[in-house]
Amino acid sequence: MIRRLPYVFAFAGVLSGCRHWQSAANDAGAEAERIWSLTLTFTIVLGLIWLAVMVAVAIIIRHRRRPPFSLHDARLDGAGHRRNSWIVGSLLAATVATVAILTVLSFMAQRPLFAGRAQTAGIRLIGHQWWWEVRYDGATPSEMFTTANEIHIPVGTPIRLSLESADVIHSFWVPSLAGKQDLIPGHNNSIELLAQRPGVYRGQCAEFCGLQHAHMGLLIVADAPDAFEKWQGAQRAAASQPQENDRAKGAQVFVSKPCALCHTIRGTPAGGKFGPDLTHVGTRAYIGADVLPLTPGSLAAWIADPHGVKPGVKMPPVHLGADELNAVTAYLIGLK
Amino acid sequence: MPPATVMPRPADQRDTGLEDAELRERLAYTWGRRPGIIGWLMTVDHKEIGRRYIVTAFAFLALGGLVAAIMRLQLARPEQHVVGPDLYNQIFTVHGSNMMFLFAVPVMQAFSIYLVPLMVGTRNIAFARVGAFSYWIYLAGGVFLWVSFILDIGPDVGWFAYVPLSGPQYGIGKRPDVWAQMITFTEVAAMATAVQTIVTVFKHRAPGMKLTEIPLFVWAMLVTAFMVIFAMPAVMVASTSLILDRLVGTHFFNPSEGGSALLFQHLFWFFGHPEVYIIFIPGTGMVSAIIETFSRRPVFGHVAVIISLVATGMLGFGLWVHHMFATGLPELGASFFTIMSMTIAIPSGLQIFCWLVTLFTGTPVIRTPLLFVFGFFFIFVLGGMTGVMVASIPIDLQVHDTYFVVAHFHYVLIGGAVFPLIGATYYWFPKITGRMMSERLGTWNFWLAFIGFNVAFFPMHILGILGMPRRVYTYQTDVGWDRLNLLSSIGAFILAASFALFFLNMLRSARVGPLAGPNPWGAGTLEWLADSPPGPHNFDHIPVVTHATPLWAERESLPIATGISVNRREILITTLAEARPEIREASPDSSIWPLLAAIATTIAFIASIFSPWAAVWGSALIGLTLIGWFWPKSMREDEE
Amino acid sequence: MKTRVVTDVSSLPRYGFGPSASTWWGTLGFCAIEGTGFALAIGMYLFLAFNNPHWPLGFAPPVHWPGTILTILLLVSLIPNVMVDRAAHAHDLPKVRWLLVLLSAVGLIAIAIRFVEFYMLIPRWDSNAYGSIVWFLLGLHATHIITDVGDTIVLTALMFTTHGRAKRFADISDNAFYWYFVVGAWLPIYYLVYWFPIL
Amino acid sequence: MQCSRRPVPTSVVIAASLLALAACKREVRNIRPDPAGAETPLSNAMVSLSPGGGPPVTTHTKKGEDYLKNAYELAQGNTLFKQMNCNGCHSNGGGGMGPALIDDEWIYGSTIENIVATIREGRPNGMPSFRGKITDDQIWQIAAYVVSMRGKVPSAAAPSRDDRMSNLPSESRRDKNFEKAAGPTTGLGKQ
Repeated sequence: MIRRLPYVFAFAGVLSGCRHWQSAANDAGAEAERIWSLTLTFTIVLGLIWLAVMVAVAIIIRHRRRPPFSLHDARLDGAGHRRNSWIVGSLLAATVATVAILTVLSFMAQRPLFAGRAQTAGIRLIGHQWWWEVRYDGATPSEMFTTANEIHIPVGTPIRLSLESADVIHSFWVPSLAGKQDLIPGHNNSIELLAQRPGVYRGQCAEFCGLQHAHMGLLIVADAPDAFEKWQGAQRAAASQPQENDRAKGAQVFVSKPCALCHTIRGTPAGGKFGPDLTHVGTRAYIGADVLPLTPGSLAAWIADPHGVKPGVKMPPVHLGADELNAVTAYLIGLK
Repeated sequence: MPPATVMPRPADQRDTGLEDAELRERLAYTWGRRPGIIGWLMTVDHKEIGRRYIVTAFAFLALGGLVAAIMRLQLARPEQHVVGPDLYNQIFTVHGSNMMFLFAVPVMQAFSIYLVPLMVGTRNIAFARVGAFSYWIYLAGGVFLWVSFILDIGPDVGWFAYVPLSGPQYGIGKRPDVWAQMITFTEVAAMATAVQTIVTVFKHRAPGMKLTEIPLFVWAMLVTAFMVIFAMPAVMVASTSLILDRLVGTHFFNPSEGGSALLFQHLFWFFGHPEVYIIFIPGTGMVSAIIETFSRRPVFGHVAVIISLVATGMLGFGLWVHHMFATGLPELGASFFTIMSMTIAIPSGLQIFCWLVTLFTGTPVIRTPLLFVFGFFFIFVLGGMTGVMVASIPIDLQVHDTYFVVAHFHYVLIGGAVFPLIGATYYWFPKITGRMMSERLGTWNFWLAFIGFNVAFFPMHILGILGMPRRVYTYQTDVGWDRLNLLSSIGAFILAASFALFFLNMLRSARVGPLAGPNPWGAGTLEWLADSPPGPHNFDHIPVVTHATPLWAERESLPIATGISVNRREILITTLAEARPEIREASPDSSIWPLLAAIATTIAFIASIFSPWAAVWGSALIGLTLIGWFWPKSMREDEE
Repeated sequence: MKTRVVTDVSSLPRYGFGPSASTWWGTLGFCAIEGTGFALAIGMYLFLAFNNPHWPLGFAPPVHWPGTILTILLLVSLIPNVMVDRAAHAHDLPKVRWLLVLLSAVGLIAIAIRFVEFYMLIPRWDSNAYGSIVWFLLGLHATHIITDVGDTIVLTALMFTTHGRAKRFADISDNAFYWYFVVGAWLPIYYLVYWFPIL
Repeated sequence: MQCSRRPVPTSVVIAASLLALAACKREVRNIRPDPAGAETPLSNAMVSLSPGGGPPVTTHTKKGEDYLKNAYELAQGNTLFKQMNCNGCHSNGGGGMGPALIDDEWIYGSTIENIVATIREGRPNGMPSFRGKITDDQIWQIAAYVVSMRGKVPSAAAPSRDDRMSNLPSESRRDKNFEKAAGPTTGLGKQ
C-alpha cells in the first residue's frame, strides 16, 4: 500500500532515535496522514526532477575540454540556436505542467482543512508564556473543567480546539495528528483533531515565544471512547480530601505558602489563576509543560528550584523546609 | 599631488590628441584622491567604496559564522548548557539579522557598486557622494548591532521580531529597539545604493550599449535595485511603527486598542520575501557571468534570461503570505498565494535550462568559479524543490517554523547566493586586486564547503519532519533528534573550516598571488578592458559597445568615443534605450560631507530609540550637514 | 588593445533638464521609495479600518476645514511651481528668484496649517489605533513638506548668491518636480483622513 | 584587497576593545534566581514616634538600586502588580480603596526600601502583609515597579505601554515631575 512504502524510502535508515511520537511521518491523525502522503508524492516528483538536473550537470562535466584560454577561442556564432530553443522550450513546458499538477494536488489536499472552521469548539486552548491551559466545555458549568499541558481526546471522533493566546503568539502543533495553527492575541483560530489510533502524541509550540519556547511541549492522549469518558468524569470531580496526615500537612502547606496565589485546586481554598490548574495533577504524565516526568523526585526538584530545569520560567523558587517540601510533593502526587 | 610632468593646463583640456601615457596620468590625477587618512575618508571612487563594502560584509559574515558555530555547539547534544536561553535567543537573532541585513544584501550591492560602472563602461557610479554616505551608514548600523550584542542588549526576538513578543509589553528593555533601528540604518544604505545602480545603468551606459546588450550580471543588479526600492520601505514602515509603539505608546499592533498583530506580519513579509530574492537574483547574475566566461560562449537566450529575471523580481512581490499560512487566513487568500509561490519556480527553471544549454553547447573549462557554479546547481535546485513543497499549504502547515524550513532557506540562500558569491570572488578577485587566487586552495575550499554544507543542512530536512521546531535553544532526549543534530553540528564545523580557508586564500593571494593582466580569464565583458586593479578613471577612453560581450565581438580594434575632458571629472550621459550620448555631466569630487552627514544621521538614529525628541533635533542636525553637502564649493561646480 | 575613434562627444552640453539629467532620475528614485512608503501607510490605514467593526474608533471624524484649506493652498501652489519650472528652463534669474521666495512662503504657510491640523485633532497618537494611524499619516506627510520647503529655502538662498546660474536652474527644475510629488501624495491622505470615515 | 602590513594589528586592537566592552553588561536578566534566597534584612525605621514626627528614616541598599535600573525586574513587577491584585485597591496608581501611588504623599516612605517594608509587613487600614505569600524577589520587583509609576526610574528601563487599554501614559513616558502633575488625587492618602 502506498502508505507503507515510505518506511522503506530514503528516510527509513535515518529515522532511528528512540521514540517518534512527535513526527510528521508517524501519521496517526487523519489530517497528518493526508499531509504525509502529499509530502511523499511531492518528494518523489521533485526528487526525480532534481536528479534529472544533476544528470545533465554530470554530462556537462564529463564532456568538458582542457585549457588554455585565449580570446580567440570564444565562439559567437550561436550555432544550433534552433535546437537549443527547442530544448529550453520543451523543458519550460514540462516545468509549467509539473507545477500545475502539484498545485492541483495541493488544492485537493487542503479542502478538508478549511471545511470545518465554522463548527463550535469542544475544547478551549489558551497559550501562556511557556505552558498550555486547556478548558473542556460542557453543557452545564459543572461539566466544565480546566487542566493543563495534556489533552485527552476520544479516538475516531473529530474534536475542534479553539486557539487563543493570553500573551504572545504561540503555535499549536502536534505533527502526528495535524498541521500547526497559530494562537494570536486578538485573533480567534481553531483546529480540528481526528485521531485514528489510540496512543500518546507529543507536540510543541512552533512559534518563537520567548525565553522558554523550547520547553513548551504538550501531550495529546487519544483514548478509546469509554476510557475518555472515564477520564473526563474523574477530571470533573473536585480534589479529594487528603486522609494520610502527611498529605493533609502538604495540603495545609500548599494553601499557606505562595503556591495558592498562582495555582487552583478545586475543592480547596487555593484559587490562583496564573499558574496551571493542579486539581488532578497526579494523573498527568509530565510536569512543567512536558519538561520532567511526574515522579516524586522530579516533582520535588521542580518545586524546590524550577529555574534549574527551565530558567526564566514565571514560577518563582519557593523557600520550603525539607519536611514541607516532602509533604507538598506527597499531597500533589496523590491528587489523582 | 599633481604629476611632475604635467604642463600648465588650459581651462578645459580634451582627451583628443593626447598620447596614452600622458592621458592616463592626467586622468588618474583628475579622478584620483588625496593620499593619507583624510583622502581615504573623503574618497567617492566607486572602487574604493565597493572594496570597503566587500571587506566589511565579509567581516560580518565571519562574525555571523562564529555565532552560528556557537548555536551548533549548543544544539549538538540534548539539554546542553553551552549557552543559556537568554544568550541563545540573542545569538540566533543576531545570526539571522546579521546574515540578512549586514552580510547578504550589502555584499551583493558591494559587488554591484564595484562592477556595474566598469561593466557598463563609465568612470564612476551615479551620485558618488551618496555612495560614500551609504557605506558609512551601513558600517554604523553593523557596529551598532554588534556592540549592542556585546553589551547584552542584542535583540532577542528573532530576525523577524513578531509583535507582541517584540512589542512594548513583552519586548523588555531596549533590545527590540536595537533591531528596529539597525533595520533603519541598513535600509537607508541599501536604498541609496539601489538608486545609484538604477541611474548608472539607465543613464551612464557606454554609447551604443542597447538594453539587450547590457551584461546579465548588470541586469540582475538592476532588477535587484528595483526590488530594493519597492520592498525596503515596507520594513522601514514596520520597524518605525514598532519603535513608535514601544516609545510613544501608539497602538498599531495592540489588539485591545484596535491594532492587529497580523498587521506587523503583513508589513514585514511584504518586504521579507522580496528580500530573499534581493539576495538570490544577484547570485543568478554572478552565475551567468561565470558560465559565460568559462563555457567560452555568450549565455544562450540572453533575452530569455533577462525576461525571467524581471519576472522573478515582479512575482517576488506577490507571494509574501506563504510565510503566514499557519496564522489562520481565509482559504481564498491562502490559495492565491499557493499559486503565486508555485509559479515563481518557472522563471528560475527557465534560467537554469538556459545555463545548462549554454554549458552543454559551449566548451566548459573547470576552474574554481565554475566549481562553485556546479555546487550552486546541486544545492540551489534541491532548495528550489523543497521550496515548491513549502508552497503547498497542507505541507507547509507541517513544516512551517521547523528545521525543514531552516534547511530549505539555507539551501536556497547559501546554495543560491553564497556559493555563486564565493565563485564570483574567485572570478573577480584578479580585477579587484590585480592578483590571482590560488586554484589549489580554491579546490579544497569548494570540496570542504560542498561536503560540510550538505552534511550540516541535509539532516535538518529530516529533523523538521521529525517535529523539531525552529529557534529552540535545546531539546529533550526522548524525541529522537540527538543523532541528526550531532551530525549537523559536525557538518557545520567542516563548513566553517571551508570559510576559514576562503578568507586565508583571499588574504594570502592579495599579497603573494600571481599577477593577473587586465583579462586573465579571456572574458568578454567591459570590466576586463580596464587594468587590474583599474586606475581611478577606469578606462582611458570610453568604449563604444556593439555586442553583449564587446571584448569578444571587437577583437581586432575596440571602437571608442573621444572628446571628454581630462582635467574635469566628466561622465557621459546616454539615452535610456539606445544609449546615444546626450550630455557630458560633471561627476562629484571627493568630499568629507558624506561622512559628516553619516555621523549626524547615526547620532539621530541611536538617540531616537531613547527619546522621541531626539528625532526632532536629530533631523535638524542632519539638515545642517546636508546643506553643507549641497552648497557648491567652487564656481566650477556650476558648470556654465 | 588597438582602438579606433568612432564618435566625438566634445560638442555635447554640460548639463540638461528633465530625464537627460541624473539628478532628475535620482529625484524620481526617491519619489518611488517615499511613494511606496505612503502607499504602505495608506494600506495600514485601510487594514486597520476594515479590521475594526466601526471606524473611526470611538472618535468623531476629524473636522475637515484645516485639511481642506491646506489642500487648496497646495493645489494653488502648483501654478507658481509650473512657472518656476518654465523660468528655470528659460534661465530667467530675476523671475526665478521671486517665484522661489513665493514658493518658500507658501511652503511655510503649509507647515503652519499642518500644525493647526495636528492641534485640531481630537484623538491623540496614543489614544487608540485610529489616533495612531492618523497621526502617522499626517506626520509622514509633514516630514515631506518640511524637507521640501527646507530644500526650496536653501535653493532660494543659493539663487541670490553668485552661484545662481547654469546648472542651478536644473536643480530648481528637479525641486519643482519633487513638489509635484509632495502635493500628489497629500491628496489620497486628505481623502482618507477627512472624508473616508464620513462616506 | 590591498591588505598592507599595518591594518592587521589595528583589527586586533579593535577586536580586543570590543571584547572589553563585554565586561559592562547593561540589561542583565536574572533568569536563574537563587533558590535558597531568604529575605534580605532591611533596617529602616518607619515613622519616628516622637510628636510631630519627621519623615520615615530609610537606608539605601545596592539591591534597591539594581532593581530600579533593571528592565527585566521592572517588567516582572508590572505583571505581578496586576496578578497579585494590587490594582484591585490602588487601581492603575491613581488610588481607590488604597492610597494613590503616583502622587508625592507617602506616609510610610516612598523609596524602594520603604515600599518593600510596606508590602512585607502590611499597613493599617487594609494593606495586607505579603510576607510568605509571594517570594522576596517578587516583593522587590513589585516595589521597583511602584517606584517606576512615579517616573523615578531611568526611562530606558521603565516598562513601556501594556497590550491592554489604559488611561495613563506608560511608566517609560512619565518624567521626574509626573507626581507633581498628578497632585493630591483623592485626599485619601491623608488619613
